[in-house]
Amino acid sequence: MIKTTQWIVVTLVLCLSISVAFSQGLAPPSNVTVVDTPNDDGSSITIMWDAAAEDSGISDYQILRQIADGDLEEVGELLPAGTTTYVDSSIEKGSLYTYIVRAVSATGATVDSEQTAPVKGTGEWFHTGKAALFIVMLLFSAAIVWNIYDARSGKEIFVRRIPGLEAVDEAIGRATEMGRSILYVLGLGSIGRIATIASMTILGQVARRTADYETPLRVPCIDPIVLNVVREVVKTSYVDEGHPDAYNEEDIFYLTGSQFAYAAGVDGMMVREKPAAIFLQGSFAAESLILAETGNSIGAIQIAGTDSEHQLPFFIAACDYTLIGEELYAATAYLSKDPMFLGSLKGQDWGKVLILGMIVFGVVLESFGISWITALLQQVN
Amino acid sequence: MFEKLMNIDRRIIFILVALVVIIPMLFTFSIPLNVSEPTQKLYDYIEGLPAGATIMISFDYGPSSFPETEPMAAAVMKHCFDKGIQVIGITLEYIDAVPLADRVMQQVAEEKDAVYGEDYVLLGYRPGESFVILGMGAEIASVFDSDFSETPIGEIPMMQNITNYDQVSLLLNLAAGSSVEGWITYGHTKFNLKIAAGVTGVIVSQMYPYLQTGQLVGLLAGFRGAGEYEKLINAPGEGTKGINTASFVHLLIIGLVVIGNIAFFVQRRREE
Amino acid sequence: MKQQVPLVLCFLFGIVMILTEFSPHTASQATYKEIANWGRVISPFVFVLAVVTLIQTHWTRIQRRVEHWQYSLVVFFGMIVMVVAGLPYGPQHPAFKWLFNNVQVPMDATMFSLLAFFIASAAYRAFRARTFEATLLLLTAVIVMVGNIPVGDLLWPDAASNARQWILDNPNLSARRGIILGVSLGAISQSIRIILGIERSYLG
Amino acid sequence: MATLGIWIAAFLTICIYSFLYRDNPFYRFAEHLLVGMSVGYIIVLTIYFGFIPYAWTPIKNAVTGETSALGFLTLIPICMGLLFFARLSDRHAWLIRYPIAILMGISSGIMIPNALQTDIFAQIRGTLGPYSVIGTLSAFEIVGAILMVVGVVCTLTYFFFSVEHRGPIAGISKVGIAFLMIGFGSAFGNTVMGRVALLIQRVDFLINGWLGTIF
Repeated sequence: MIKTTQWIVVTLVLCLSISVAFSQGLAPPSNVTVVDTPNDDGSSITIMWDAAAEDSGISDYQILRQIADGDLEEVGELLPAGTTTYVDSSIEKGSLYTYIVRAVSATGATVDSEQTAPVKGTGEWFHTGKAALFIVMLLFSAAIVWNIYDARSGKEIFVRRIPGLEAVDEAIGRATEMGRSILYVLGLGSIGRIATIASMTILGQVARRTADYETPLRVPCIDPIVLNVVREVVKTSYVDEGHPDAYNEEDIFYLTGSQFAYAAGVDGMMVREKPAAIFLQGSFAAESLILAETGNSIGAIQIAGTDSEHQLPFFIAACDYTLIGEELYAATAYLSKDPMFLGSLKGQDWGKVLILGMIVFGVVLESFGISWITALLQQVN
Repeated sequence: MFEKLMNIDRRIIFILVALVVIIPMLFTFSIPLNVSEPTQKLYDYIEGLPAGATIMISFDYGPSSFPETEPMAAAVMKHCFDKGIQVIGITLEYIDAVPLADRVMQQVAEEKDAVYGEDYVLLGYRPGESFVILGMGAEIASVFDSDFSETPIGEIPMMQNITNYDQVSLLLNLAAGSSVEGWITYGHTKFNLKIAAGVTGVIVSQMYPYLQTGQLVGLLAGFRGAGEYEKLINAPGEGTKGINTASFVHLLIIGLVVIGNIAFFVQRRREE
Repeated sequence: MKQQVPLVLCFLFGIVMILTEFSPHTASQATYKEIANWGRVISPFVFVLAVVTLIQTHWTRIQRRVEHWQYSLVVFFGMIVMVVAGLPYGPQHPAFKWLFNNVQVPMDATMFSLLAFFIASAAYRAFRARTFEATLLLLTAVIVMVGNIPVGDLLWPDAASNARQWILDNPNLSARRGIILGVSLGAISQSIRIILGIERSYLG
Repeated sequence: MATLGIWIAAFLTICIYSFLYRDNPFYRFAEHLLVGMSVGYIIVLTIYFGFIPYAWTPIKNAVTGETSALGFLTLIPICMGLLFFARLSDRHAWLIRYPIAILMGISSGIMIPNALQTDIFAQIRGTLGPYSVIGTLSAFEIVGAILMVVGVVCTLTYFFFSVEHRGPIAGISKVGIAFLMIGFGSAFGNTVMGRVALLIQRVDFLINGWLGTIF
C-alpha cells in the first residue's frame, strides 16, 4: 500500500515537473517592438524584444517578416540567445513590414511572438545625435562673426606681444644692409589650409617693407593656386607702397609639386643666393628640418611658424624664432591690424574659454560618476 | 678651444654620423637585446599556432618607410615557414607597397624553400581601405578575385580552403601610417579577427592604448621590435643590424649634446 | 562677376556640404557624394596651372641666359623623359617604372635621409642648457633617446624605456592636445570666414 | 638593365650627399633632374589617376549608356576645371576664381563639422576619459590623469591672445611653455630612430647593393 502511494507520488511529481519544464521552456519573446531605425537614410528597421530568463531554454532567435500580402519569410541568420535587437537593413524603402520574433530551443522546438504592427523605413532629414555638434558650430560661428563686426565698428582689440614678431623688421633691415635677398617659404599647404592663408597675410606685410627698401623677395611655391594668389598679394603690397616697378613677377615662381624635390630646390636656392633672412611660414612635413638646417648653415636669420605640431620641435631647434601653432594665426592679426583677424582671434579665445570650462566641469562631474558631458561629445557616424 | 668646440663646423658632425653608420655595418657583432613583452606576446601567439594554420600580413608602408618594417616582415615569415604556417599578403594603404611586399616575400621564400601558391600568396592592392577590410570579412574572393599578378584566386591551391577571416588565425599589420586603427575598428571589432601590429618608431606610442585593452595581441616597435623577433627565432638579420647601428647614432647624438653643454658651461664660467 | 559670383558659389557649396553632414536622408547623402565628387574632378585641373608656370619660369631663364640657366635644360629633360615613358602606355609600363625606381626613388630617399645628418647637427647646436625651457627640451630628448635603444636597458633595466613611454603618454600628449585644440579652433574660424565671404584673400 | 639601374641610383645618391660638403655642379644636376622628373611623374599620374577615372570615364559611360544620364552632371565640374586655362590670358585670368571658390567652399564645408568632432570633441573626451574610471586607477595613473588636465589647461592658456599675460595668467602660461618644451623634446628624441633608418638603408645600398656588385 505504502509502496503504491509512493509510486503515485513519484509519478505525479515527475509529470508535474515535466509539464512545468515544457511550459517554462519556450515562452514566446515578449514586448516585441518595431521602429524605423532613427537617424538613418531609411534603409533599415530595428526590431527589439525583452531578454528571456537565463533558464528559458532558448538557444537562438529567428526573425521573420511579412510584406503587405506576401508570405512570412526568414530574415538573416539565427541570432544567438541573449540578443535583444536586430536591425533589418535588407528592406525596400517605403514598404510596410510586419515582424515576428521566433524563439528556437536546442532541440529545435519553436514558439513565435505576436505579429507586430506594420512599420516602414523612412530617411530622416536631421541626425538628432549630432545636435550638440550643430549647436556648438552655430554658437562658435556666431561668436566669430559678432567679434569681427565688433572689431570693424572700431572697437580696440588687444593682442598680446608675440615673441619673434619684433624680429621681422630686424631681419628685413639686416637683409637690406647686407644687400642680400629675403627668402619666403610658404610650406607644402594648399590654399585651403589656414596656415597657408596666414602665411600669405604675413608675406603681404613683409612685402610692404621690402617694397620700401627695394630688397629682393624670393618666393618658391609648391602649389599652383597658392602661387597665383601670392603673386597678387605681393603685387598689391608693392602697388600700395608706391613701388609697382620694383615688383618682379619672376621672383615668385613654381618649383615643383613633390615634397623632397621641393626641399632639394629650396636648399639649392639657399646656398647659391645666400639670403640674409629666411621666413618659413605655413604647413610643413618632414622637409622642415632639411630647410631649417640648411638655412642655419648659411647664417641667415630664420623666422619660422607652423601649425604642423609634429614639425615644431625641429623649427624650435634650428631657427632663431618660431611661432608655435596658433601664434602663427595671431601673428596675422598682430601685423596687419585687420579687424577681421583681430575679431576672429577674440572669437577663438571665447572658444578656448568654453573648452576650458568643459574640461574643468567635466573632470568634476566624471569624478562623481556623472558622464553627461562625455555623452554629449560622443562620436556619431 | 671650448669656443671652437661650441661652434664646430657642422660638416665634422656629418662625418661622425656617416662613420657611425658605416663602421658598424662592416662588422658583425651584437648588443644584448632584452625582448620586450609585446614582441614576446606576438612570438608566443604564432608559436602556438598549429602547422597548416594561416596568417595574413597587411603591408602598409611605402618607399620612404620600408627600412624599419621590412625586417619585421622577413622575421615573422621565416618563423611561419619554419612552422608550416601559410602567409597571405595584401596591401591596404599604398599602391607602391606591392613591389616592396613582393620583394621581401620572394626573398624569404627562397631562403626557406617555400612555394608560391602553396605556402604563401600576395593578393595585391585594392582601393578603399575600410571597404576592403569589411569585404574580406564576408568573402576574400569578393574583394580579391585574383592575386597581384592576376592569377584567378580559384586557381591558387592554398586559397581553396580559405573563404574569410574565420580561416585566418592572425592579421599582422606592418604600418607606417594609420592603417592599424582601421584594422582594429573594422577587422577586430566586427569580425573578431586577431590583430598584431609592426610599426615604425614614430607611431609606436599611438599603439600602446590598444595593446593595453587587448585589441592588439602583440606589437613590434621599429628596428628594435624586428631585432627582438630575430633574436627569438635565432636568425639575426636586418633588424638586429639596424638597431645596433641606430644605437650608435643615438649614442653619438647624446654624446654630442653632452660635450656641447660642457663646453657651454665652461665658456660661461670663463666669461663670468 | 569678378568678385561677387565666386563668393556666392563658395557660400552655396560650403553651406550644402555642412548641412548634408547633419542629414542622413538619402537625398542629402547623394548630394554630398556628388559634390565631393565634383571637388575630385576639378582638382586635377589645378595642375594645368603648375605645368604652365613651371615651363614659363624655366623658359625665361634659358632665354635670358641667367646664371645656371643650363640646369633649366636638365629640368625640361627630366620632365620630358618621364612624360614620354609614362604617357603613351600608362604608369604600369616597365620603362616608366624603371625610371621611377632607379632614378626618382633613390633621389627622393636620399633627400629624406639627409634628415639623419641634420637632426644630429641641430641637436648639437640647439640642445644647450641656456634657459630653464631649453634645459627641459634637452633633458626630455635625451631621456627618450636613451629609452629607444637597447643600451638604455643595459644601463637602467626597464627604467629607461618606461620613462620614455611615460613622457610620451603624459606631458607630451597634453602639450600636443593644447596645440591641437587651439589650432583647430583657428582652422574652423577660418573656414567659417571663407564660407561667409568675410575672408577673401584666396581670390588674390 | 638591373646593373645600369644600380649604377645610376648610386651615382645620383652620391650627387645628393655631396651637398653635405657644399653646393656643387653634381648636386645642382641631381636637384634639377629631381625637380623635372617629379613634375613629369605627377603629370602622368594626374592624367591616369585623375583625369581618366574622374572626368573621362564618367562622360564616356554616360555617352555609351553604361550609366544613367546623371553621369553628364560631371560636365559641370569639368567646365569649371577648364576655366583654369584662363590663366594663359591676362585679360581672362580672373575666371580661375570660379573653380578656386568652389574648391574652397567644398573643402571648408567638409572641414568645419569634421574638425569640430575629431579635434575638439574627441580631444576633450580623451582628456576626461580617465576620470570616468577614476575608482579603478592606481595612484600613479591618477597622477597621470591630473597632470594631463593641468597640461592641457596651461598649454591652452598660453594660446590666449586677447588678454595680457600678467599675474596668474602669466604663471599658468609659463607652466604651459614648460609642457610645450617637454612635448617638443620628447617628439624630437623619438623621431631620431625613424630618420636614421632611412640613412642606414641608403648606406646599406651603397655598400652592399652597389660596391658589393663591384668587389
